[in-house]
Amino acid sequence: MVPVVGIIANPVSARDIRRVVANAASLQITDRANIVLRVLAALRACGVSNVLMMPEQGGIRGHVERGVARARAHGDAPYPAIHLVDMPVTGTVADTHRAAAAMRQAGVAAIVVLGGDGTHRAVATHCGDVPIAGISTGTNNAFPEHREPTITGLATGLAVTGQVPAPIAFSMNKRIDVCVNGGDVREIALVDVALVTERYIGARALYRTENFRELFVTFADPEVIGMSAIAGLLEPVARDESGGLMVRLATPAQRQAGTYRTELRAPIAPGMVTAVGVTDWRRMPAGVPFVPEVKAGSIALDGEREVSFSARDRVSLTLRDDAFRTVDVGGCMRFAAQNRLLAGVPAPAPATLSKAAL
Amino acid sequence: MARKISMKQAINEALDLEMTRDPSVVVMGEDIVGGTGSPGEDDAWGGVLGVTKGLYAKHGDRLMDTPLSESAYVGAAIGAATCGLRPVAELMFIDFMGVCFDQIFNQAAKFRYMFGGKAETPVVIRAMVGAGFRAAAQHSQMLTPVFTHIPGVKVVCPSNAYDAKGLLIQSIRDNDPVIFCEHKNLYGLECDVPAESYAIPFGEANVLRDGGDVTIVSYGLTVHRAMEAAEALARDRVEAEVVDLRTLSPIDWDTIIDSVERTGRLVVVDEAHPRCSIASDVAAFVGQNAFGALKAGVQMVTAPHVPVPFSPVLEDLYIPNAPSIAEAARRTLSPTGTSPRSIAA
Amino acid sequence: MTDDLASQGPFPLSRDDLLKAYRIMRTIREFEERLHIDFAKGDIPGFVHLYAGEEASAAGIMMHLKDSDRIASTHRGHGHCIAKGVDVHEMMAEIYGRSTGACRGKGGSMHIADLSKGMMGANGILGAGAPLACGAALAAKVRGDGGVGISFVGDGASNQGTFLESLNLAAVWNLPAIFVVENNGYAESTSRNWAVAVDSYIDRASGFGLPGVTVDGTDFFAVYEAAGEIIRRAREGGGPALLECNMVRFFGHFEGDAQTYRAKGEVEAIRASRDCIRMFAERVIEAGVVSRAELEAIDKEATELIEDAVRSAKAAPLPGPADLLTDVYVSY
Amino acid sequence: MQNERIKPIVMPKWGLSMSEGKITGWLKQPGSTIAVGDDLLEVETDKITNVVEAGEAGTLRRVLAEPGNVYPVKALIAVLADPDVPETEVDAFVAGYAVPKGDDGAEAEAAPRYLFTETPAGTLRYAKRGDGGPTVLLVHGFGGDLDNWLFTIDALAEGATVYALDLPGHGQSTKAVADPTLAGLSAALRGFMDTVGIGPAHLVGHSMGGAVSMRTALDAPDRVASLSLIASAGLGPEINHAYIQGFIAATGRRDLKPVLETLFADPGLVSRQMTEDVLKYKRLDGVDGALRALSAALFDGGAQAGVLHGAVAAAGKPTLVVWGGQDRIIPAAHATALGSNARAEVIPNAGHMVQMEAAGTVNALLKEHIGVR
Repeated sequence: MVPVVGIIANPVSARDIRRVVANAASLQITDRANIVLRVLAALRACGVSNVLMMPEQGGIRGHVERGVARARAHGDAPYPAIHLVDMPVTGTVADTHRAAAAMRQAGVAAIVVLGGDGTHRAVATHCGDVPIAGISTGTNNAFPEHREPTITGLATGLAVTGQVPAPIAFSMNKRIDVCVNGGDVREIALVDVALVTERYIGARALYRTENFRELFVTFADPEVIGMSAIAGLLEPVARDESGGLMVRLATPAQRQAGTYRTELRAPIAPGMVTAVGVTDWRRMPAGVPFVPEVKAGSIALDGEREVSFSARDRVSLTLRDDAFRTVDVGGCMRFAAQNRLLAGVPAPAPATLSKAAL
Repeated sequence: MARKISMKQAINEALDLEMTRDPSVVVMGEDIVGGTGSPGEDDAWGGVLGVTKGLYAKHGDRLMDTPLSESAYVGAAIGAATCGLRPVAELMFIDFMGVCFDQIFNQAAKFRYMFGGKAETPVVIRAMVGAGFRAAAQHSQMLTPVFTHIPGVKVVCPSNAYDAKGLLIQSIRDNDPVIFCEHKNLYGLECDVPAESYAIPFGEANVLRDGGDVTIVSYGLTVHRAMEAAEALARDRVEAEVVDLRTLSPIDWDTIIDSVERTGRLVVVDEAHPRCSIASDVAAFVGQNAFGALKAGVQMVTAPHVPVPFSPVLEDLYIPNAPSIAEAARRTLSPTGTSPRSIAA
Repeated sequence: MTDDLASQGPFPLSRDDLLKAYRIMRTIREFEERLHIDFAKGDIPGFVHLYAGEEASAAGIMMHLKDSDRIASTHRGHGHCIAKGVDVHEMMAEIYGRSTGACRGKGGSMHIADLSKGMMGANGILGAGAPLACGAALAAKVRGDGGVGISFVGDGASNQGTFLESLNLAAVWNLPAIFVVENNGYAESTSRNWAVAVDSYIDRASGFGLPGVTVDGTDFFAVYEAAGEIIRRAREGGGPALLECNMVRFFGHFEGDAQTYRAKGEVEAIRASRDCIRMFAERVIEAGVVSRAELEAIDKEATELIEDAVRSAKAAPLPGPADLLTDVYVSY
Repeated sequence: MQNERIKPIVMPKWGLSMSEGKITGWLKQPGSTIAVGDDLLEVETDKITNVVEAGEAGTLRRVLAEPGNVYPVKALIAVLADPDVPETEVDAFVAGYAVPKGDDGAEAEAAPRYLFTETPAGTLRYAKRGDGGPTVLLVHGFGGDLDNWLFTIDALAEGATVYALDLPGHGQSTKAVADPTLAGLSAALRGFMDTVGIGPAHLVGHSMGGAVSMRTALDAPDRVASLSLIASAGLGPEINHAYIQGFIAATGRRDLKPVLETLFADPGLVSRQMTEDVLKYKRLDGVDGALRALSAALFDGGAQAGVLHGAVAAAGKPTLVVWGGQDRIIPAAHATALGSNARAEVIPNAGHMVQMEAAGTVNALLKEHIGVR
């Protein structure tokens, strides 16, 4: 089987209000395109000859195509052939959903994702058991690890070509399913679910804590940024252990009255270390539905307000272990080193796929 | 108290006095402070020719260096003018109007009319004009006619330090946009200038010399050439009346017509190119309104219809000079009062 | 108006302000829909460029502003005017070229201004408002009055040198200037996807050292919240910023535009799925803060207001010959 | 000059800034017999055109300066001599004539033309000429300045210590007029006398300056040795209100020149430069306000507010009144307001600026009245 790697690069991540309120980073389109080129070079070095990319109109594709054409003009062929998912472009997150589903259907061996937690969440919603190789280009990125994309590309290439055995190459991840009024899962979160009392989505990014009441996290890492940092600073929970943590935050009245358990200064957004009052926290076991105490408000998933609900709505949250796969970049590269996978001449390139074959 | 100062000093003094009088006056332009953000001294230049030197020390942040970005800062000056400031923006060389002209002629000039009289734009745009600096085609033009064509802007071009001070003060106090043209070859010229503030009203030409035989109308540097020509003519018993227009929009038609009605002869001297110039404008106006008084064809002495050349030899030929003005005046006194066609069509 | 984004209610605005915002948006919509009809009848001279579909941007931003804050608008300026408080009767009379118009019939649709309301003018020159807004911001900064200057540009005008130079000047001078890119996807008929080389206004802002934020310009609350933070930052001396509102244009570039460059069904689709006023209404009703009846009453009042504005504009006197020559220079 | 029977006529120096003059025309032909006070010729300076009167008698033997030409001050322009002086001697005189220089030039260099002093009424500009003899203080009128005494100051300085000042709001003095009444101006005048150290003085006032002088004589009689009132205000209610209003309102040359022409019997005396100088003054910040304040305080409604002749007549100061018979600002009929308490002289062919238009006559009257020898 000829492995094809999917690439979803979101041009609109890292554009939210946190650039104004918190001096968050803004990764430019050309930088994103250069990341794609670096990933492509790494994939090709590992023997991947075809990639399937999400089309977009944010400018990434044009830069990538110019980079490929320039290399070809030099007589080099350091990049795999690029194919585009045949789909309309809306310029919204719907594109990511559609592309992830299409890639899964096309049978890609892995999906390299450039974006923040939100983009990864969108891909994870649809990727099924296709592993994700995450590259952080967002703002509040708790989920994708910060790493030079070339390494992520190498690890992905080695994994999808079978040079690293799957049990070593891939790892399992948790998620929280959000259900409203029973029925199917409405939304998922990869890192955290925050319940706030305001009833509007607004500028989406969550950066104020006055209306923030409850927090549910899949993992609690004191080294990451965002709302999950509150949990991480209370009681760390690893990515690879079962279950997560739930935290209840003090209302302004409780804070004024002093009736809360502890106060934390947490890095809730880049550059924002904010004091929050915590009334209590406890472990959130996998598979057990939790009903939040907030009766009407909005749900922020991985730091972005997505769903508004009223007192008539019944919201439940359930943490799932082993929910989706990611490329274990560290594991792959350690295996590659131990087994000299990158020694000698590169592996011959398998035949190029035509678009029709996809 | 009057004392002799140069036109450059007079302009500096006008800015200083008005900034002192009125806190809404701000001054901006490229290098008008000089050295902002650079490692050397503050107020390093005070303008590319030092016209604003020393003002930063007195008025601080109300003098603003700008990026080399005329559209943005000229536009900002215009916008600020509609919001209650009285900005003076220095365009350095008037030749640079090309990169910010929209802000001048489509914005500043139009606001009052386009908004039904409800907007005021008290902005002054100072710019050096004129040839003789060996600065070639893009730093030497006399583009006054381009601005006089535009209703809504006022155009000023002083010929001496006294006028420069009084006209600049009037420009700053005026509630319309003013293009204030400073001939760079007049910067060093001194005359008696009162130390106090004074404003010279717009639309009031200055008669520098009385004479009954021929009227010579000019503005800016060529006023001095016209005076030289008048002295030469006087040696031949020809008395020329020399009119310095001082402001080109508004223009003092009455003084021109009064004079021509007495002399019957007119020479218009303009450092701009001949076509659609101040010279042709004055000639046409007199032709339409004082034809009966004319005893000879109106003579125009202008720069030729070519870009300003670089080589000093050529540039000296380019600028209207006293002999050619005197010659033009003599042509009006010749029996036919005509001359060979001197303008390339 | 409220700057208190931290209020603990279900919305960052009071009930009254929600109704006010709705009234602004509804008035703009009625104004534009009516012009669309009357222009087709031949009642209106010249060009008109309609703002329908984009109301959430004007309302979401202007709800944060005082009369002393200045905005420099675009050729598509009716919505900005109404949201900034310009009298609707004067606007309509101006569009009809009457002497009672906001500009006494000398400006027309593309030049409506009311400096007393902080409206520095719609502008027929694309990108020209950006330096002017810098000037307004400079005036506020010199006076130290906490005011802001806001420049609206479309996605097309964001390619103008004036706009890019203004970003730089605002950053260099640290002006309380805000640049709002109203990205409706079309520069006249040309797609922004083709015409804008770096396909992100945020990247352009970053290139000049300004923070930029992209919001869904059809979501009033998204615009309101982001604009609130940006304006507060500017008022506090935090300097300029850029706000990109991604939005939709219900009508053509100008009236009479057959819009053959748009996809089939595109307008119907966005009217069905991205109508900012309907989305606003649904959200506030669903939250139980205001009732549908209250909003319907506002709808009715807006319709009546525009009807009255049209009626009085048509009845208003035309300018006289003497008006041709006035208002060129200040009279002494 | 060794030959006392040959008398040079030279280009006069009128005022402090004159360095040359242009001959506009001779009024006497060569060979004419000339008496003292005869009009000889007209000279135009950049300030004014005026007639040169004969200071000595004789026959006009040579006319050396041509009309239309410009000559420096003190240049020989004509020669008077008795009829019996031989032609050769006259020729020799002309050939040997050297323009005197040195002392006068050096004096001009050493003494500044104008001085400034800080007084309670602000900074005032003044000039001082001459030394010894009686002390004379020249006070100009509304809108005027010390250069109104162009033809007076040097003539009097030949035998007196002469001061001329710019009143507050005028010339190059402070433009703010704290108290625009006659009493206020008089106080400013006395403040000036105090600061500069001027004891009792012969006050010579023109127009409004005459009224200020009268007010001073009433308020501080010990500071005033005598009064010389030239076309003076304060001697009756009438005044040409149109002139006052026109002077205030004029902003340009074309408005102002006709207004200034009403000051003279001969309107041709108002030169381009005189008009320009007044305009330069009027453009200064504060002048308009000062003139309006003075006009409101002194000439409101077109009538003089301060009519002082009764009090002045009673005060008994030696007083000279001089008027131009063609004064169009204040009627010459006011000349006799003081009756027998003053000597009144009306000079027929002169206007309001009589001290300029008939300088020789007025200077002679002043010298006689003050006692300048």
